[in-house]
Amino acid sequence: MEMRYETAKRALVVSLSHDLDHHGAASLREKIDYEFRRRRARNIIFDLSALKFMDSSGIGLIMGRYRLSVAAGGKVFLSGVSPQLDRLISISGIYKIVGWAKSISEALQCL
Amino acid sequence: MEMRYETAKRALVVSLSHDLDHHGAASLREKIDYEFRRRRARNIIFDLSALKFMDSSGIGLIMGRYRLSVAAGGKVFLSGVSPQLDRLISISGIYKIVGWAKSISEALQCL
Amino acid sequence: MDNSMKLEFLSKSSNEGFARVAVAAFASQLDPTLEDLSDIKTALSEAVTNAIIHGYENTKGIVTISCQINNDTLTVTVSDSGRGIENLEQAMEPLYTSHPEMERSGMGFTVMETFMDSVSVRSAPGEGTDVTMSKTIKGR
Amino acid sequence: MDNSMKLEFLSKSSNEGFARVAVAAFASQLDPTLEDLSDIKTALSEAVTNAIIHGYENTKGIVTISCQINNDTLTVTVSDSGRGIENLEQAMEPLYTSHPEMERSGMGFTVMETFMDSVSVRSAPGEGTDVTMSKTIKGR
Ligand SMILES: Nc1ncnc2c1ncn2[C@@H]1O[C@H](COP(=O)(O)OP(=O)(O)O)[C@@H](O)[C@H]1O
Ligand SMILES: Nc1ncnc2c1ncn2[C@@H]1O[C@H](COP(=O)(O)OP(=O)(O)O)[C@@H](O)[C@H]1O
Repeated sequence: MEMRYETAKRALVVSLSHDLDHHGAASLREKIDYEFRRRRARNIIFDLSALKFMDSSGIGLIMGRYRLSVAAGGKVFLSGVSPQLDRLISISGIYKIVGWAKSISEALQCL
Repeated sequence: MEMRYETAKRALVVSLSHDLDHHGAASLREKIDYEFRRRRARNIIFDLSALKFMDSSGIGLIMGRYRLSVAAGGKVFLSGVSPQLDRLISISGIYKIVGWAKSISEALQCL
Repeated sequence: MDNSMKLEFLSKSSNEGFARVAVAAFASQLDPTLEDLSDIKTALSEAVTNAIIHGYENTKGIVTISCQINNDTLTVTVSDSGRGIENLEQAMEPLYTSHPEMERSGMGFTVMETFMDSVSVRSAPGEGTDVTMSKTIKGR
Repeated sequence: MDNSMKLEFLSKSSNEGFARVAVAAFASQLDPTLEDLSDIKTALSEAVTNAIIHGYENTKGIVTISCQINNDTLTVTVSDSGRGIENLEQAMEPLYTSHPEMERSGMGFTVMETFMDSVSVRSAPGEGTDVTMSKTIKGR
Protein backbone atom coordinates (compact mmCIF):
# COMPACT_ATOMS: atom_id res chain seq x y z
CA MET A 1 0.00 0.00 0.00
CA GLU A 2 1.05 3.57 -0.69
CA MET A 3 -0.58 6.76 0.58
CA ARG A 4 -0.33 10.37 -0.43
CA TYR A 5 -2.26 13.42 0.69
CA GLU A 6 -3.87 15.95 -1.66
CA THR A 7 -4.06 19.07 0.48
CA ALA A 8 -6.28 21.09 -1.88
CA LYS A 9 -8.99 18.45 -1.74
CA ARG A 10 -8.24 17.28 1.81
CA ALA A 11 -8.10 13.80 0.27
CA LEU A 12 -6.04 10.80 1.31
CA VAL A 13 -5.19 8.73 -1.76
CA VAL A 14 -4.67 5.07 -0.78
CA SER A 15 -3.14 2.86 -3.48
CA LEU A 16 -3.64 -0.79 -2.58
CA SER A 17 -1.57 -3.63 -4.01
CA HIS A 18 -1.15 -7.41 -3.63
CA ASP A 19 -3.98 -9.11 -1.71
CA LEU A 20 -6.57 -7.45 0.52
CA ASP A 21 -7.91 -10.16 2.80
CA HIS A 22 -8.62 -10.58 6.51
CA HIS A 23 -4.93 -11.23 7.17
CA GLY A 24 -3.82 -7.85 5.85
CA ALA A 25 -6.89 -5.74 6.66
CA ALA A 26 -6.16 -4.91 10.31
CA SER A 27 -2.76 -3.36 9.68
CA LEU A 28 -4.03 -1.48 6.60
CA ARG A 29 -6.89 -0.06 8.65
CA GLU A 30 -4.53 1.13 11.34
CA LYS A 31 -2.17 2.83 8.88
CA ILE A 32 -4.96 4.52 6.93
CA ASP A 33 -6.74 5.77 10.04
CA TYR A 34 -3.50 7.10 11.52
CA GLU A 35 -2.72 9.05 8.36
CA PHE A 36 -6.31 10.26 7.99
CA ARG A 37 -6.26 11.76 11.49
CA ARG A 38 -2.73 13.11 11.31
CA ARG A 39 -3.52 14.98 8.08
CA ARG A 40 -6.96 16.05 9.28
CA ALA A 41 -8.24 14.63 6.00
CA ARG A 42 -11.91 14.58 4.96
CA ASN A 43 -11.98 12.40 1.85
CA ILE A 44 -10.46 9.05 0.91
CA ILE A 45 -9.76 7.79 -2.60
CA PHE A 46 -9.00 4.09 -2.89
CA ASP A 47 -6.93 3.31 -5.97
CA LEU A 48 -7.52 -0.39 -6.61
CA SER A 49 -5.73 -0.64 -9.96
CA ALA A 50 -2.76 -2.64 -8.57
CA LEU A 51 -4.84 -4.86 -6.30
CA LYS A 52 -4.49 -8.56 -7.17
CA PHE A 53 -7.16 -9.99 -4.87
CA MET A 54 -9.90 -8.79 -2.55
CA ASP A 55 -12.64 -10.54 -0.61
CA SER A 56 -15.37 -9.26 1.72
CA SER A 57 -12.74 -8.20 4.26
CA GLY A 58 -11.98 -5.42 1.77
CA ILE A 59 -15.66 -4.46 1.70
CA GLY A 60 -15.53 -4.18 5.49
CA LEU A 61 -12.41 -2.03 5.26
CA ILE A 62 -14.00 0.34 2.74
CA MET A 63 -17.23 0.58 4.75
CA GLY A 64 -15.26 1.42 7.88
CA ARG A 65 -13.33 4.19 6.06
CA TYR A 66 -16.64 5.48 4.68
CA ARG A 67 -17.84 5.99 8.26
CA LEU A 68 -14.64 7.84 9.09
CA SER A 69 -14.99 10.22 6.12
CA VAL A 70 -18.67 10.86 6.65
CA ALA A 71 -17.94 11.77 10.27
CA ALA A 72 -15.40 14.31 8.95
CA GLY A 73 -17.92 15.64 6.40
CA GLY A 74 -16.17 13.94 3.46
CA LYS A 75 -16.61 11.24 0.83
CA VAL A 76 -15.03 7.99 -0.34
CA PHE A 77 -14.21 7.23 -3.98
CA LEU A 78 -13.01 4.01 -5.62
CA SER A 79 -10.88 4.13 -8.75
CA GLY A 80 -9.14 1.50 -10.87
CA VAL A 81 -11.83 -1.13 -10.27
CA SER A 82 -11.28 -4.27 -12.41
CA PRO A 83 -14.33 -6.13 -13.79
CA GLN A 84 -13.79 -8.92 -11.25
CA LEU A 85 -13.60 -6.48 -8.34
CA ASP A 86 -16.61 -4.67 -9.72
CA ARG A 87 -18.75 -7.81 -9.32
CA LEU A 88 -17.68 -8.18 -5.68
CA ILE A 89 -18.29 -4.51 -4.93
CA SER A 90 -21.63 -4.50 -6.75
CA ILE A 91 -23.10 -7.38 -4.74
CA SER A 92 -21.94 -5.72 -1.52
CA GLY A 93 -24.14 -2.71 -2.23
CA ILE A 94 -21.46 -0.17 -1.25
CA TYR A 95 -21.77 1.67 -4.56
CA LYS A 96 -24.81 3.24 -2.87
CA ILE A 97 -22.54 5.06 -0.45
CA VAL A 98 -19.15 5.40 -2.14
CA GLY A 99 -18.34 7.03 -5.47
CA TRP A 100 -16.71 5.47 -8.50
CA ALA A 101 -14.16 7.06 -10.84
CA LYS A 102 -12.06 5.91 -13.76
CA SER A 103 -8.86 7.32 -12.33
CA ILE A 104 -7.47 9.06 -9.27
CA SER A 105 -7.53 12.42 -11.06
CA GLU A 106 -11.17 11.96 -12.05
CA ALA A 107 -11.97 11.10 -8.44
CA LEU A 108 -10.15 14.25 -7.26
CA GLN A 109 -12.21 16.33 -9.68
CA CYS A 110 -15.41 14.94 -8.20
CA LEU A 111 -14.50 16.19 -4.73
CA MET B 1 7.14 -26.53 -26.41
CA GLU B 2 7.96 -25.40 -29.93
CA MET B 3 10.16 -27.16 -32.46
CA ARG B 4 11.81 -26.09 -35.67
CA TYR B 5 14.25 -27.83 -37.95
CA GLU B 6 17.48 -26.29 -39.26
CA THR B 7 18.13 -28.28 -42.42
CA ALA B 8 21.65 -26.96 -43.03
CA LYS B 9 22.84 -28.22 -39.67
CA ARG B 10 20.42 -31.19 -39.49
CA ALA B 11 19.46 -29.80 -36.09
CA LEU B 12 16.13 -29.98 -34.30
CA VAL B 13 15.68 -26.85 -32.17
CA VAL B 14 13.41 -27.60 -29.20
CA SER B 15 12.21 -24.56 -27.26
CA LEU B 16 10.82 -25.65 -23.91
CA SER B 17 8.46 -23.57 -21.79
CA HIS B 18 6.41 -23.82 -18.57
CA ASP B 19 7.42 -26.75 -16.32
CA LEU B 20 9.47 -29.77 -17.30
CA ASP B 21 8.69 -32.47 -14.74
CA HIS B 22 7.77 -36.17 -14.76
CA HIS B 23 4.15 -35.29 -15.63
CA GLY B 24 5.07 -33.57 -18.87
CA ALA B 25 8.22 -35.52 -19.82
CA ALA B 26 6.62 -38.55 -21.50
CA SER B 27 4.61 -36.57 -24.05
CA LEU B 28 7.56 -34.23 -24.76
CA ARG B 29 9.78 -37.23 -25.36
CA GLU B 30 7.31 -38.71 -27.81
CA LYS B 31 6.91 -35.48 -29.79
CA ILE B 32 10.64 -34.79 -29.95
CA ASP B 33 11.52 -38.34 -31.02
CA TYR B 34 8.81 -38.35 -33.67
CA GLU B 35 10.08 -35.11 -35.18
CA PHE B 36 13.72 -36.21 -34.89
CA ARG B 37 13.02 -39.36 -36.89
CA ARG B 38 10.67 -37.74 -39.39
CA ARG B 39 13.26 -35.08 -40.23
CA ARG B 40 16.16 -37.55 -40.17
CA ALA B 41 17.86 -35.09 -37.83
CA ARG B 42 21.28 -35.60 -36.26
CA ASN B 43 21.59 -32.83 -33.69
CA ILE B 44 19.28 -31.42 -31.01
CA ILE B 45 19.45 -27.95 -29.50
CA PHE B 46 17.40 -27.44 -26.35
CA ASP B 47 16.47 -23.80 -25.83
CA LEU B 48 15.70 -23.53 -22.11
CA SER B 49 15.31 -19.74 -21.94
CA ALA B 50 11.51 -19.85 -21.46
CA LEU B 51 11.53 -22.82 -19.08
CA LYS B 52 10.07 -21.96 -15.66
CA PHE B 53 10.90 -25.15 -13.79
CA MET B 54 12.84 -28.34 -14.30
CA ASP B 55 13.74 -31.26 -12.06
CA SER B 56 15.70 -34.47 -12.65
CA SER B 57 13.01 -35.73 -15.04
CA GLY B 58 14.38 -33.07 -17.40
CA ILE B 59 17.88 -34.48 -16.93
CA GLY B 60 16.52 -37.89 -17.91
CA LEU B 61 14.86 -36.39 -20.97
CA ILE B 62 18.07 -34.67 -22.10
CA MET B 63 20.14 -37.82 -21.50
CA GLY B 64 17.69 -39.86 -23.55
CA ARG B 65 17.85 -37.38 -26.45
CA TYR B 66 21.66 -37.42 -26.19
CA ARG B 67 21.57 -41.18 -26.84
CA LEU B 68 19.34 -40.60 -29.84
CA SER B 69 21.68 -37.97 -31.37
CA VAL B 70 24.83 -39.94 -30.69
CA ALA B 71 23.29 -42.94 -32.44
CA ALA B 72 22.66 -40.65 -35.45
CA GLY B 73 26.25 -39.32 -35.30
CA GLY B 74 25.12 -35.95 -33.86
CA LYS B 75 25.37 -33.76 -30.76
CA VAL B 76 23.13 -32.12 -28.17
CA PHE B 77 23.46 -28.47 -27.11
CA LEU B 78 21.74 -26.57 -24.32
CA SER B 79 21.13 -22.83 -24.65
CA GLY B 80 19.37 -20.24 -22.50
CA VAL B 81 20.36 -21.91 -19.23
CA SER B 82 19.40 -19.81 -16.17
CA PRO B 83 21.70 -19.81 -13.12
CA GLN B 84 19.17 -21.94 -11.23
CA LEU B 85 18.97 -24.51 -14.04
CA ASP B 86 22.73 -24.41 -14.34
CA ARG B 87 23.10 -25.70 -10.77
CA LEU B 88 20.76 -28.61 -11.47
CA ILE B 89 22.46 -29.47 -14.74
CA SER B 90 25.93 -29.15 -13.19
CA ILE B 91 25.29 -31.64 -10.41
CA SER B 92 23.82 -34.08 -12.92
CA GLY B 93 27.14 -34.28 -14.73
CA ILE B 94 25.57 -34.03 -18.20
CA TYR B 95 27.77 -31.09 -19.19
CA LYS B 96 30.35 -33.83 -19.81
CA ILE B 97 28.31 -35.12 -22.73
CA VAL B 98 26.20 -32.18 -23.98
CA GLY B 99 27.38 -28.78 -25.16
CA TRP B 100 26.47 -25.38 -23.79
CA ALA B 101 25.83 -22.20 -25.76
CA LYS B 102 24.66 -18.68 -24.95
CA SER B 103 22.02 -18.69 -27.65
CA ILE B 104 20.46 -20.90 -30.30
CA SER B 105 22.50 -19.23 -33.02
CA GLU B 106 25.74 -19.79 -31.09
CA ALA B 107 24.76 -23.44 -30.69
CA LEU B 108 24.08 -23.72 -34.43
CA GLN B 109 27.54 -22.28 -35.15
CA CYS B 110 29.13 -24.96 -32.97
CA LEU B 111 27.62 -27.73 -35.06
CA MET C 1 -13.64 -39.41 -8.76
CA ASP C 2 -11.15 -37.85 -11.16
CA ASN C 3 -8.89 -36.23 -8.58
CA SER C 4 -8.91 -35.21 -4.96
CA MET C 5 -6.81 -33.53 -2.32
CA LYS C 6 -7.07 -32.62 1.32
CA LEU C 7 -5.30 -29.74 3.01
CA GLU C 8 -5.04 -29.17 6.76
CA PHE C 9 -3.43 -26.13 8.36
CA LEU C 10 -3.32 -24.12 11.56
CA SER C 11 -6.00 -21.45 11.96
CA LYS C 12 -3.57 -18.58 11.40
CA SER C 13 -4.58 -15.68 9.23
CA SER C 14 -1.21 -15.90 7.47
CA ASN C 15 -2.47 -19.18 5.94
CA GLU C 16 -5.38 -17.51 4.13
CA GLY C 17 -3.27 -16.57 1.12
CA PHE C 18 -1.55 -19.96 1.06
CA ALA C 19 -4.93 -21.75 1.06
CA ARG C 20 -6.13 -19.67 -1.90
CA VAL C 21 -3.02 -20.41 -3.94
CA ALA C 22 -3.16 -24.14 -3.17
CA VAL C 23 -6.83 -24.52 -4.12
CA ALA C 24 -6.38 -22.41 -7.25
CA ALA C 25 -3.41 -24.59 -8.29
CA PHE C 26 -5.52 -27.72 -7.81
CA ALA C 27 -8.48 -26.19 -9.69
CA SER C 28 -6.18 -25.26 -12.59
CA GLN C 29 -6.41 -28.85 -13.81
CA LEU C 30 -9.93 -28.00 -15.03
CA ASP C 31 -8.46 -25.31 -17.30
CA PRO C 32 -10.59 -22.53 -15.76
CA THR C 33 -10.66 -18.95 -17.01
CA LEU C 34 -8.96 -16.28 -14.88
CA GLU C 35 -12.45 -15.19 -13.85
CA ASP C 36 -13.37 -18.70 -12.69
CA LEU C 37 -10.15 -18.89 -10.69
CA SER C 38 -10.78 -15.53 -9.13
CA ASP C 39 -14.33 -16.60 -8.19
CA ILE C 40 -13.05 -19.80 -6.57
CA LYS C 41 -10.32 -17.96 -4.65
CA THR C 42 -12.74 -15.34 -3.39
CA ALA C 43 -15.35 -17.87 -2.18
CA LEU C 44 -12.64 -20.01 -0.58
CA SER C 45 -11.14 -17.01 1.16
CA GLU C 46 -14.52 -16.22 2.74
CA ALA C 47 -14.97 -19.74 4.09
CA VAL C 48 -11.39 -20.02 5.40
CA THR C 49 -11.55 -16.59 7.04
CA ASN C 50 -14.84 -17.56 8.72
CA ALA C 51 -13.30 -20.77 10.08
CA ILE C 52 -10.40 -18.79 11.55
CA ILE C 53 -12.23 -15.81 13.03
CA HIS C 54 -15.73 -17.15 13.74
CA GLY C 55 -15.12 -20.90 14.11
CA TYR C 56 -11.97 -20.76 16.21
CA GLU C 57 -12.37 -17.12 17.29
CA ASN C 58 -8.67 -16.59 16.65
CA THR C 59 -7.62 -19.45 18.94
CA LYS C 60 -5.57 -22.41 17.74
CA GLY C 61 -7.34 -25.02 15.65
CA ILE C 62 -7.09 -26.96 12.41
CA VAL C 63 -8.83 -25.83 9.25
CA THR C 64 -9.42 -28.60 6.69
CA ILE C 65 -10.06 -28.10 3.00
CA SER C 66 -11.14 -31.08 0.88
CA CYS C 67 -11.27 -30.68 -2.89
CA GLN C 68 -12.62 -33.01 -5.49
CA ILE C 69 -12.74 -32.87 -9.23
CA ASN C 70 -15.52 -34.87 -10.92
CA ASN C 71 -15.69 -34.35 -14.65
CA ASP C 72 -15.89 -30.54 -15.00
CA THR C 73 -16.97 -29.85 -11.45
CA LEU C 74 -14.84 -28.70 -8.53
CA THR C 75 -16.23 -29.36 -5.07
CA VAL C 76 -14.55 -27.73 -2.07
CA THR C 77 -15.38 -28.33 1.58
CA VAL C 78 -13.95 -26.04 4.27
CA SER C 79 -14.29 -27.49 7.78
CA ASP C 80 -13.50 -26.34 11.28
CA SER C 81 -14.23 -27.93 14.65
CA GLY C 82 -14.85 -24.60 16.31
CA ARG C 83 -17.86 -23.01 17.98
CA GLY C 84 -20.40 -23.77 15.26
CA ILE C 85 -23.37 -21.63 14.20
CA GLU C 86 -26.50 -21.39 16.39
CA ASN C 87 -28.82 -19.70 13.94
CA LEU C 88 -27.84 -20.69 10.43
CA GLU C 89 -30.67 -18.87 8.70
CA GLN C 90 -29.65 -15.58 10.30
CA ALA C 91 -25.95 -16.23 9.63
CA MET C 92 -26.59 -16.63 5.91
CA GLU C 93 -28.54 -13.38 5.58
CA PRO C 94 -26.70 -10.71 3.59
CA LEU C 95 -25.14 -8.09 5.88
CA TYR C 96 -25.61 -10.14 9.07
CA THR C 97 -22.40 -10.38 11.07
CA SER C 98 -21.80 -11.30 14.70
CA HIS C 99 -18.64 -9.15 14.64
CA PRO C 100 -19.38 -5.65 13.32
CA GLU C 101 -16.70 -4.30 15.69
CA MET C 102 -14.10 -6.26 13.68
CA GLU C 103 -15.36 -4.49 10.54
CA ARG C 104 -16.82 -7.69 9.13
CA SER C 105 -19.27 -6.81 6.38
CA GLY C 106 -21.61 -9.78 6.80
CA MET C 107 -21.21 -10.51 3.09
CA GLY C 108 -19.17 -13.72 3.33
CA PHE C 109 -21.95 -16.23 2.62
CA THR C 110 -23.45 -13.96 -0.03
CA VAL C 111 -20.09 -13.83 -1.82
CA MET C 112 -19.77 -17.63 -1.68
CA GLU C 113 -23.28 -18.03 -3.11
CA THR C 114 -22.67 -15.50 -5.87
CA PHE C 115 -19.29 -16.82 -6.99
CA MET C 116 -19.98 -20.57 -6.77
CA ASP C 117 -22.78 -22.64 -8.34
CA SER C 118 -23.89 -24.11 -5.02
CA VAL C 119 -23.13 -23.64 -1.32
CA SER C 120 -24.34 -25.81 1.54
CA VAL C 121 -23.54 -25.42 5.23
CA ARG C 122 -23.66 -28.01 8.01
CA SER C 123 -23.03 -26.70 11.47
CA ALA C 124 -23.60 -27.81 15.05
CA PRO C 125 -23.04 -25.45 18.02
CA GLY C 126 -19.94 -26.55 19.93
CA GLU C 127 -18.92 -29.00 17.21
CA GLY C 128 -17.97 -27.02 14.16
CA THR C 129 -18.93 -26.05 10.67
CA ASP C 130 -18.56 -27.56 7.18
CA VAL C 131 -19.11 -25.34 4.16
CA THR C 132 -19.36 -27.24 0.84
CA MET C 133 -19.24 -25.30 -2.40
CA SER C 134 -19.12 -26.44 -5.99
CA LYS C 135 -18.55 -24.88 -9.37
CA THR C 136 -18.68 -26.37 -12.85
CA ILE C 137 -16.05 -25.08 -15.24
CA LYS C 138 -17.46 -24.77 -18.71
CA GLY C 139 -15.10 -25.92 -21.43
CA ARG C 140 -13.76 -23.14 -23.64
CA MET D 1 5.85 -24.75 16.16
CA ASP D 2 5.25 -21.54 14.26
CA ASN D 3 3.08 -22.95 11.50
CA SER D 4 2.19 -26.26 9.93
CA MET D 5 0.14 -27.79 7.16
CA LYS D 6 -0.58 -31.21 5.76
CA LEU D 7 -1.52 -31.99 2.19
CA GLU D 8 -2.88 -35.29 0.90
CA PHE D 9 -3.57 -36.04 -2.73
CA LEU D 10 -3.99 -38.89 -5.20
CA SER D 11 -0.82 -40.29 -6.75
CA LYS D 12 -1.50 -38.75 -10.15
CA SER D 13 1.30 -37.11 -12.05
CA SER D 14 -0.97 -34.13 -12.75
CA ASN D 15 -0.69 -33.31 -9.03
CA GLU D 16 3.09 -32.79 -9.17
CA GLY D 17 2.78 -29.17 -10.25
CA PHE D 18 0.00 -28.49 -7.77
CA ALA D 19 2.12 -29.89 -4.91
CA ARG D 20 5.04 -27.62 -5.84
CA VAL D 21 2.86 -24.52 -5.93
CA ALA D 22 1.19 -25.36 -2.60
CA VAL D 23 4.46 -25.98 -0.75
CA ALA D 24 6.07 -22.89 -2.29
CA ALA D 25 3.09 -20.78 -1.18
CA PHE D 26 3.41 -22.13 2.36
CA ALA D 27 7.18 -21.58 2.38
CA SER D 28 6.68 -17.99 1.21
CA GLN D 29 5.86 -17.04 4.79
CA LEU D 30 9.60 -17.32 5.51
CA ASP D 31 10.28 -14.59 2.92
CA PRO D 32 12.61 -16.82 0.87
CA THR D 33 14.59 -15.62 -2.16
CA LEU D 34 13.47 -16.83 -5.59
CA GLU D 35 16.48 -19.15 -5.51
CA ASP D 36 15.40 -20.65 -2.17
CA LEU D 37 11.90 -21.20 -3.52
CA SER D 38 13.22 -22.84 -6.66
CA ASP D 39 15.44 -25.14 -4.54
CA ILE D 40 12.47 -26.17 -2.39
CA LYS D 41 10.23 -26.78 -5.40
CA THR D 42 12.87 -28.87 -7.14
CA ALA D 43 13.61 -31.06 -4.11
CA LEU D 44 9.89 -31.48 -3.41
CA SER D 45 9.20 -32.40 -7.01
CA GLU D 46 11.80 -35.20 -6.79
CA ALA D 47 10.26 -36.68 -3.64
CA VAL D 48 6.67 -36.43 -4.93
CA THR D 49 7.60 -37.94 -8.30
CA ASN D 50 9.36 -40.83 -6.52
CA ALA D 51 6.28 -41.50 -4.38
CA ILE D 52 4.11 -41.65 -7.50
CA ILE D 53 6.32 -43.68 -9.82
CA HIS D 54 8.46 -45.79 -7.47
CA GLY D 55 6.29 -45.94 -4.32
CA TYR D 56 2.94 -46.57 -5.99
CA GLU D 57 4.35 -47.68 -9.36
CA ASN D 58 1.69 -45.57 -11.08
CA THR D 59 -1.18 -47.29 -9.24
CA LYS D 60 -3.65 -45.42 -7.06
CA GLY D 61 -2.46 -44.29 -3.66
CA ILE D 62 -2.29 -41.26 -1.39
CA VAL D 63 0.77 -39.03 -1.22
CA THR D 64 1.07 -36.99 1.98
CA ILE D 65 3.15 -33.86 2.41
CA SER D 66 3.62 -32.42 5.90
CA CYS D 67 5.25 -29.02 6.27
CA GLN D 68 6.39 -27.23 9.37
CA ILE D 69 7.90 -23.85 9.93
CA ASN D 70 10.04 -23.48 13.08
CA ASN D 71 11.75 -20.11 13.33
CA ASP D 72 13.57 -19.79 9.98
CA THR D 73 13.47 -23.47 9.11
CA LEU D 74 11.10 -25.25 6.77
CA THR D 75 10.74 -29.01 7.25
CA VAL D 76 8.90 -31.03 4.61
CA THR D 77 8.04 -34.72 4.81
CA VAL D 78 6.79 -36.56 1.71
CA SER D 79 5.22 -39.93 2.53
CA ASP D 80 3.75 -42.79 0.57
CA SER D 81 2.50 -46.20 1.69
CA GLY D 82 3.77 -47.90 -1.43
CA ARG D 83 6.32 -50.61 -2.08
CA GLY D 84 9.15 -49.18 0.02
CA ILE D 85 12.90 -49.34 -0.67
CA GLU D 86 14.82 -52.61 -0.15
CA ASN D 87 18.35 -51.27 -0.43
CA LEU D 88 18.39 -47.69 0.77
CA GLU D 89 22.15 -47.22 0.45
CA GLN D 90 22.04 -48.20 -3.21
CA ALA D 91 18.90 -46.11 -3.85
CA MET D 92 20.62 -42.98 -2.58
CA GLU D 93 23.70 -43.39 -4.77
CA PRO D 94 23.94 -40.79 -7.53
CA LEU D 95 22.86 -42.20 -10.91
CA TYR D 96 21.29 -45.36 -9.43
CA THR D 97 17.78 -45.91 -10.73
CA SER D 98 15.59 -48.99 -10.77
CA HIS D 99 13.83 -47.61 -13.87
CA PRO D 100 16.33 -46.63 -16.58
CA GLU D 101 13.76 -47.71 -19.20
CA MET D 102 11.52 -44.86 -18.00
CA GLU D 103 14.42 -42.45 -18.60
CA ARG D 104 14.87 -41.80 -14.88
CA SER D 105 18.28 -40.26 -14.30
CA GLY D 106 18.89 -41.65 -10.82
CA MET D 107 19.60 -38.10 -9.64
CA GLY D 108 16.49 -37.55 -7.48
CA PHE D 109 18.07 -38.09 -4.06
CA THR D 110 21.21 -36.22 -5.11
CA VAL D 111 19.10 -33.22 -6.14
CA MET D 112 17.24 -33.29 -2.80
CA GLU D 113 20.53 -33.42 -0.90
CA THR D 114 22.04 -30.60 -2.94
CA PHE D 115 19.08 -28.24 -2.76
CA MET D 116 18.06 -28.78 0.87
CA ASP D 117 20.13 -28.52 4.07
CA SER D 118 19.28 -32.03 5.21
CA VAL D 119 17.49 -35.09 3.86
CA SER D 120 16.60 -38.25 5.76
CA VAL D 121 14.75 -41.29 4.48
CA ARG D 122 12.80 -43.93 6.37
CA SER D 123 11.56 -46.82 4.34
CA ALA D 124 10.30 -50.34 4.90
CA PRO D 125 9.67 -52.76 2.03
CA GLY D 126 5.94 -53.29 1.56
CA GLU D 127 5.08 -50.45 3.93
CA GLY D 128 6.18 -47.25 2.30
CA THR D 129 8.65 -44.41 2.38
CA ASP D 130 8.99 -41.10 4.26
CA VAL D 131 11.45 -38.52 2.98
CA THR D 132 12.09 -35.62 5.38
CA MET D 133 13.95 -32.56 4.16
CA SER D 134 14.70 -29.25 5.80
CA LYS D 135 16.06 -25.90 4.78
CA THR D 136 16.83 -22.81 6.79
CA ILE D 137 16.00 -19.53 5.09
CA LYS D 138 18.56 -16.91 5.95
CA GLY D 139 17.11 -13.49 6.65
CA ARG D 140 17.92 -10.85 4.04
N1 LIG E 1 -17.15 -21.24 10.42
C1 LIG E 1 -17.98 -20.51 11.22
N2 LIG E 1 -18.07 -20.80 12.54
C2 LIG E 1 -18.91 -20.10 13.35
N3 LIG E 1 -19.68 -19.08 12.91
C3 LIG E 1 -19.64 -18.75 11.61
C4 LIG E 1 -18.80 -19.45 10.71
N4 LIG E 1 -18.98 -18.92 9.47
C5 LIG E 1 -19.87 -17.93 9.61
N5 LIG E 1 -20.31 -17.82 10.90
C6 LIG E 1 -21.31 -16.87 11.43
O1 LIG E 1 -22.05 -16.36 10.32
C7 LIG E 1 -21.97 -14.95 10.29
C8 LIG E 1 -22.07 -14.44 8.87
O2 LIG E 1 -20.94 -14.87 8.12
P1 LIG E 1 -20.51 -14.08 6.83
O3 LIG E 1 -21.68 -13.93 5.92
O4 LIG E 1 -19.30 -14.75 6.26
O5 LIG E 1 -20.12 -12.62 7.33
P2 LIG E 1 -18.87 -12.08 8.19
O6 LIG E 1 -17.75 -13.05 8.13
O7 LIG E 1 -18.55 -10.80 7.55
O8 LIG E 1 -19.38 -11.92 9.61
C9 LIG E 1 -20.69 -14.62 11.00
O9 LIG E 1 -20.66 -13.30 11.48
C10 LIG E 1 -20.65 -15.68 12.09
O10 LIG E 1 -21.48 -15.30 13.18
N1 LIG F 1 9.18 -43.39 -2.61
C1 LIG F 1 9.89 -44.44 -3.10
N2 LIG F 1 9.37 -45.68 -3.05
C2 LIG F 1 10.06 -46.76 -3.55
N3 LIG F 1 11.28 -46.64 -4.12
C3 LIG F 1 11.86 -45.42 -4.19
C4 LIG F 1 11.20 -44.26 -3.70
N4 LIG F 1 12.00 -43.20 -3.90
C5 LIG F 1 13.11 -43.68 -4.50
N5 LIG F 1 13.04 -45.02 -4.67
C6 LIG F 1 14.08 -45.90 -5.28
O1 LIG F 1 15.31 -45.20 -5.26
C7 LIG F 1 15.83 -45.09 -6.60
C8 LIG F 1 16.62 -43.82 -6.75
O2 LIG F 1 15.78 -42.69 -6.64
P1 LIG F 1 16.19 -41.30 -7.30
O3 LIG F 1 17.57 -40.94 -6.84
O4 LIG F 1 15.13 -40.33 -7.01
O5 LIG F 1 16.29 -41.60 -8.85
P2 LIG F 1 15.16 -41.87 -9.94
O6 LIG F 1 13.83 -41.36 -9.45
O7 LIG F 1 15.63 -41.10 -11.12
O8 LIG F 1 15.13 -43.35 -10.16
C9 LIG F 1 14.63 -45.22 -7.48
O9 LIG F 1 14.98 -45.63 -8.79
C10 LIG F 1 13.78 -46.24 -6.74
O10 LIG F 1 14.23 -47.55 -6.98
